[in-house]
Amino acid sequence: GSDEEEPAGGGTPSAEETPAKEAIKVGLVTDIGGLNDRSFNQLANEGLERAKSELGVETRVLISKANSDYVPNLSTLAQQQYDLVIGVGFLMADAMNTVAPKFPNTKFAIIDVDATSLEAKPTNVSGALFKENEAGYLVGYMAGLYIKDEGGGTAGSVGGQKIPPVDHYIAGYQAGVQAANPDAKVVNGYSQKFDDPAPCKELALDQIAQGAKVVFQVAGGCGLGALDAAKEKSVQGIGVDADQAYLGDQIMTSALKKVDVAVENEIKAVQDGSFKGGDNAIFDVKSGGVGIGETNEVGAKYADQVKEIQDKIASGELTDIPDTVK
Amino acid sequence: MADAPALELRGITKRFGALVANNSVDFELRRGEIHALLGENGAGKSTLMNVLYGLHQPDEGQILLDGEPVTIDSPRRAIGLGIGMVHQHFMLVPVMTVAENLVLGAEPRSGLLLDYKGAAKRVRELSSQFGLAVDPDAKVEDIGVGTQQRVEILRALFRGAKVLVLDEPTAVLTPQEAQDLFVVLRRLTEQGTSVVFISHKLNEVLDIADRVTVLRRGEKIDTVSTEGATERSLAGLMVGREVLLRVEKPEQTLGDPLLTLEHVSAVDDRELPAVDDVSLEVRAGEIVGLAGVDANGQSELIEAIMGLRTPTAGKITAAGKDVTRCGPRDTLAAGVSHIAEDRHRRGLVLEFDLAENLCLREYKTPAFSTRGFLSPSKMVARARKLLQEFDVRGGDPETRAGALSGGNQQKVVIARELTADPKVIIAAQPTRGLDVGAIEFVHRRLVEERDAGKGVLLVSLELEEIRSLSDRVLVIYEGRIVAELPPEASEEDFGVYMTGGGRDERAA
Amino acid sequence: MTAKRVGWAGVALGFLAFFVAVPPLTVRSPLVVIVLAVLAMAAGSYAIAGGERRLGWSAIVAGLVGLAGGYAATQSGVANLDRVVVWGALGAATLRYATPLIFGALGGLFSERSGVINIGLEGMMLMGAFFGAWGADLTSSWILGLLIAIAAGAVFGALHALFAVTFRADQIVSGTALNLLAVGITGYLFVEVYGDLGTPDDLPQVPNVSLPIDWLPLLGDVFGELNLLVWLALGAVLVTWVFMFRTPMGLRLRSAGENPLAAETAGLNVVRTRYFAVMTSGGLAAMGGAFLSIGFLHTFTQEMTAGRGFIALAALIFGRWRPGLALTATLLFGFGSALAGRLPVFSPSGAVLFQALPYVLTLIAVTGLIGRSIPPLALGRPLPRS
Amino acid sequence: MSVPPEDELPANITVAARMATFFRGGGVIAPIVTVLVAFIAGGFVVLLTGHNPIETYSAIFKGTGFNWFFPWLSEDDRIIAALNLQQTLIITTPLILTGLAVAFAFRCGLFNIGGQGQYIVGVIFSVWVGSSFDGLPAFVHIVLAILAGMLSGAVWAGIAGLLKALAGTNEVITTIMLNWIAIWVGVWVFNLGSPLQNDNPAQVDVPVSNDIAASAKLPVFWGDPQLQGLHIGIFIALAALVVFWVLLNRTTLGYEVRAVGFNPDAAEASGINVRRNYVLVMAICGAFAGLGGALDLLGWQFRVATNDIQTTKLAFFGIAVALLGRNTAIGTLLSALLFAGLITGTSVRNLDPTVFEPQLATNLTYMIQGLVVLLISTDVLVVYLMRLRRKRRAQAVTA
Ligand SMILES: Nc1ncnc2c1ncn2[C@@H]1O[C@H](COP(=O)(O)OP(=O)(O)OP(=O)(O)O)[C@@H](O)[C@H]1O
Ligand SMILES: Nc1ncnc2c1ncn2[C@@H]1O[C@H](COP(=O)(O)OP(=O)(O)OP(=O)(O)O)[C@@H](O)[C@H]1O
Ligand SMILES: [Mg+2]
Ligand SMILES: [Mg+2]
Repeated sequence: GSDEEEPAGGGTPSAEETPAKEAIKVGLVTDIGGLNDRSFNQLANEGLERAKSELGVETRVLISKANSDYVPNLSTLAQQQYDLVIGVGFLMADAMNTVAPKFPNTKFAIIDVDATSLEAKPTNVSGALFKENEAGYLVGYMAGLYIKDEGGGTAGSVGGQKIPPVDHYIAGYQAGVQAANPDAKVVNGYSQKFDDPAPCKELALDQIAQGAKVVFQVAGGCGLGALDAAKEKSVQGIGVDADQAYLGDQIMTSALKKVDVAVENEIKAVQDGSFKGGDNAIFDVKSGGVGIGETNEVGAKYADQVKEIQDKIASGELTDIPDTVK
Repeated sequence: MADAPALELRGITKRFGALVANNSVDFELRRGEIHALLGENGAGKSTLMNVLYGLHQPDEGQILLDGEPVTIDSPRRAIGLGIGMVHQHFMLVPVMTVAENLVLGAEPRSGLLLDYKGAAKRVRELSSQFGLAVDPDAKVEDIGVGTQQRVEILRALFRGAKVLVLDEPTAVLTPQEAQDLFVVLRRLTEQGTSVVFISHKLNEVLDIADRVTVLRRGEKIDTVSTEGATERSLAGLMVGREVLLRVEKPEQTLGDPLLTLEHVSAVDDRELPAVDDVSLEVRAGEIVGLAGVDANGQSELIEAIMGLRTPTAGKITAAGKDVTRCGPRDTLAAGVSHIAEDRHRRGLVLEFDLAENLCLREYKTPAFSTRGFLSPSKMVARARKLLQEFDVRGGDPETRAGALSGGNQQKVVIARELTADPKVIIAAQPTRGLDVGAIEFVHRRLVEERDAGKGVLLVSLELEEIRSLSDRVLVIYEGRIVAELPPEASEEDFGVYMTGGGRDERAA
Repeated sequence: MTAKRVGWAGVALGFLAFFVAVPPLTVRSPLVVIVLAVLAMAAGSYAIAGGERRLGWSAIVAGLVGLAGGYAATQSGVANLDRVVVWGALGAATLRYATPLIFGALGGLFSERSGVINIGLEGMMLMGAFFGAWGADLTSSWILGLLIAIAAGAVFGALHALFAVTFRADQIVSGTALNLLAVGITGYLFVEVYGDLGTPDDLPQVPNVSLPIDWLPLLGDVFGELNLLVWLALGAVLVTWVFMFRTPMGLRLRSAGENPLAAETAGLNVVRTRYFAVMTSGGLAAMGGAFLSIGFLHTFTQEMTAGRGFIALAALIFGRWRPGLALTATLLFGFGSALAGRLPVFSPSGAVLFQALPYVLTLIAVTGLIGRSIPPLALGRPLPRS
Repeated sequence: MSVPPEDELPANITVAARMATFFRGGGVIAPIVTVLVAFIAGGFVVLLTGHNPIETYSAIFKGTGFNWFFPWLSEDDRIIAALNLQQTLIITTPLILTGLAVAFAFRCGLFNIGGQGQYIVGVIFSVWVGSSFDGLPAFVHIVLAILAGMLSGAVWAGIAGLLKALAGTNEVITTIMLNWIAIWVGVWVFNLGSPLQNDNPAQVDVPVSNDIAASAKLPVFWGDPQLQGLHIGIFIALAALVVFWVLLNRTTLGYEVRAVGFNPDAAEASGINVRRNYVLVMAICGAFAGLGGALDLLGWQFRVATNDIQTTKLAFFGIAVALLGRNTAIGTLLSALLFAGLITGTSVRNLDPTVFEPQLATNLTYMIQGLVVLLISTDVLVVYLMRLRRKRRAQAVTA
């Protein structure tokens, strides 16, 4: 399908329906989590799908099976004259650094990477950074309040691997718990895996046995095990990235990272010509790029208090939320 | 119908690819008869019987049992029809007990479980009924081949065999054991069982069989009565020419000792004593026979000499070199050759071609390799020469060893071991399972080596072979040398020592 | 005093050296540990001198391991020790880790005892995991889900048998193929059926069995609340042993694996026996997979068996193709995994390294205690043609 | 167990019989026929899932880049084909080497499941050497880094050989365990704060190794060096095939290896040191796999992240590659090409989503690979069917 040109004459029905928007081609390259990671790859794809139906862009998704797929995937899309190529995941930085300078006429966006930190300083790459620690802080605050009402206890978190996006969440979460309830203890563990739910469940069971009343999962597919442990032991679970309320009543809330919004924003920017390379878009509580998801009955009790904190963060009143785990 | 033969095979043809193993063979077995099937290696005896037992499907022909035509498409069917077979290569499960092997396929049950007690009891009953002594609880891998064979026969009888096929049953038995077997067979025939008896040993055939059918290259040559037949006449029928049944041996000229064992002891794989304080000497120009019933430490003794098993005590000297603690490589290098008792296990790499097999000892020498690189052309050239010299038939240097018949495989082993120009030759069962022509060849070569001043240690279960080849004979029993006898000593004398009878006498 | 007894005593002393230093005993003096470990090694040396070489070396290694572990324990904080060494929780976690492996190893045992190498255990497990979840979801019944999982495993087993037995294919290759196929089939169906959201949260679950034994000191924690499938796995070990070594069918199955030609000449149908064995193998392995999806984790994710089939195979070989020993091997492995999950308390930076613990333990144990394990004689060999 | 079972010739020489001789003798036609059958079976699966098999297959074939050899290709298509072919050949390289690691062991009667671990260890050490010693002359640096990969792989596999030789430990268990140990050690050494984590200040939070130095990168002779062009590693892999063949068939070592593989008892009795062979053979296997890791790293990956180590499956395909290639040199080459082609051809990048949905394509790949391997496991399948026919005929005659 390399010989596809722009629709001739603009007379096609879809072009008529969205006359204002330019029918650009957008490609998305996932990281090795794949499209069904129930996490940011999936969210990115949702953003893309939305752009396809709402903005009338032509899309293509390339799934990476290994880190070594990044370079060919990115460059294939660039070679096929996609207007915007989006990479998902902080491990794609090296590949982006290699590919983007080779295709100066293509626009690139990369999720979770600081575009200014790329060695080659490409001017056609826009980074999308998320303040996961703010989202973590919000859910942590809710957890802390809940634990206080329960008469004290522990707040647990289960990470996949010790990498920045994971630690941002956990650091914020722990700070949030302690802000709401200085007496609460925090425990944290890493499963070292993102795919196998069993070790996450074991970790969570362990934390619950040590008195954890809330378990926050930051481990993608593995983390489902942690939430299942919460369900089994009737404690509260907190989802991550996407809104995981659908997993059941035990989900007190979710820490959201709106990768879909980021993707959509980048597409819009390219369409209306406001795309700016060599710079980052920051997604935080203030911009609505991160936040807190649906709450269950238990969580609803604290929704107002959490909202207050959310507003404080948005207004800049509350800063200094840590983003590294001790 | 009453006088129909127990079994009749009509026009059986069995092809293996292009090879016709049985060509329209007729065979008739009367009720209560012992009928011998005779033929050279590869004549098609086993094939014919495997057809009868349902292991092979005939391409043409018909099988009649008691005059009724039957189709036998599996051993199951054969067993159901009252046919039992004791195979040339035993069909037992080594890790299981005698009782388990015996009842396999028709197990006594108690509820859902296997009735082990009942099985053992049944074995004992059968065992005493037919006078075939076995221990139901012994593991098959722990018992000697003679006992294994008894298990096989008992199994066939247990399954109610009316027709019993024995494929080379005596190849692994001592003369005494063979005689015991014959007693059993005679008793069985009296009870109405009919027996097919395959053997290469003409004297046995004359002894036990009522009639003999001779096969040659897949064709039936004749069926004759044993009355009036002689070894010579049968051999002639088999081979189609006159054969020499005795070995001609010139006077010996003795030289220095070439192989000396001093108080050697060794244990077997289960760490039980197998060789017990053995001392012996083989001198240049003599063949020393080691006679004994199977599993009396012969294998372990050979392994100890060859460096395949470390002796627990004693000293072994070969060709003037102390090889007690040497591995096989150094032992071979000292000038020892080894014709292994089981050519498939130790003698040959069946998947290697003949050229490769022929230089198993010498592939590292400059004749076949330089600086670690082989020279296939040299290997092939030498192989071609050896195959001719040793009259190996049915293959060229590029033929897989596994594709040769057993006799020719043995010739390959002998060719390799003798051309290494050894000083000492350990010949273990060098003619096991070979036909008369091949035996003749092997015997001649061994005597030639002796005459050329080599020392030969001949280990064999065939007393006849030991007596006709050896210059003096040692008898081994339970790991000890219990007697030294001249080859002319009577068969009875040997028998006494081989079965442990002489020990007390000697001690006294 | 035979060398053998001393050797075993040495092994025990080695373990004791570690055991005294952790809760509940929590001896704080390194000297005790050192004395015990040295005794273990001395006993080992004695055993070696007495001819029990393997056992002696095992005792020495046990002494060294005990010394290292025990000494480390005396040097670490009591609070940390109390968090890591909770025997009840460790025991329960060990059983949970071991359960899929037990099913897998028993499955392998059936197949391999009949002479068919089953390297496709991983695939059969994965099939069980998916079809268990899907079946339970469709029928809204965990019982039917479990049965469907078993059926899926058996079908996969039949496929293996078709190629390995009937077509006389190389059994390792066909097993490898099954593993690939299983990843493809389950992944494909998973995406088709469950798409983005994954299995529903109301997936029927195999229930836990609650025993009123809370008051029992250690056993209460370990056995008080276990999934039904854990019990089934333990029961399956016993049933497998009885079947294999006490029933006519087991005798026949083993004879097919030791000497198929002998079995055939004894009037058995080796082909049918092997089909039965390999299909049973698939069914059992699938139960292991179903434990993961509807017993323990209540969800299915792609490739969720994550190499457990291979570990099960290793446990089978480790266990010398015997049910009881294989169980021991899976428990050892499960214990290593359970412990590995807790050790990061001591050293967060070594957290990843601890993950290697179960594999290292297995390697040491299999080399030291087991050594040569002799497979069924005809393993991997098709029935000779007639 | 690697030796294909014997089969006999029909008495009357028919066309089928001639084919059977071919199968037994050269063994070239059987795999080809079987691959075809496998693809047809895979086609049914594609059809079953509601897609057009012909379109799917032609898309996959295009994706392999093998159409680059077609003279009638347009210039544009040729550029794309070239890129695809480069990717296919890049993947062929480690597949050949990990395949050889399995094949060589098989020829000595050992089953080496440990290619994965040996590959990973090779990666670790070559990335370490490749990223240290900056400033060495390129040739020296490359040779050093490659040797580091080979040696470390050899040592790693040698452990399994040594345990087998000394304690008789089954190599299947030890290699499986060593795989996992290699994985976790590998994840650990590049993890945050661990010894070999990169020292790039911009990447302090990233669990990835240092980039290898420019002087250690293998020259790229086709395509863009930065965009994963084809590096000279493929020639090293081809050379390894030759080495494998020569080693096995033309050296005394190979002679010993084959003797031990076919019949260890006979080998021992004729003076071959069986235990030494086990160690040596495993070490050589490890060197092959380690070389695979080194070439991947120095040729195109240049760095390794912890999740690479956890997810890499390439080395695992080595088992299938070797067995499919019947543990011979030429067979390994052909099956490595086949697998590499399948991997790139079915990668989402090459499979148009209108032909096949990306989420499903990955899984379809596994299915097709599984079917190919399954059907190839029995290249006597054709012979089997033939025998069936003959048997029926024979029955018809006797009836
Ligand atoms: N399974 C087989 N496949 C191919 N050819 C076979 C097979 N079995 C036997 N043959 C061929 O049939 C011929 C007859 O073999 P058979 O085993 O019947 O000989 P035999 O008379 O029993 O010889 P021996 O006295 O050595 O036992 C052999 O020469 C061999 O070439
Ligand atoms: N699987 C097979 N394929 C082809 N030929 C075979 C096969 N098995 C046996 N043969 C043939 O059978 C013959 C030898 O078979 P067998 O093993 O019965 O030896 P044998 O005839 O008993 O020899 P001996 O009695 O001398 O030991 C050889 O000629 C060989 O070509
Ligand atoms: Mg025969
Ligand atoms: Mg024979």
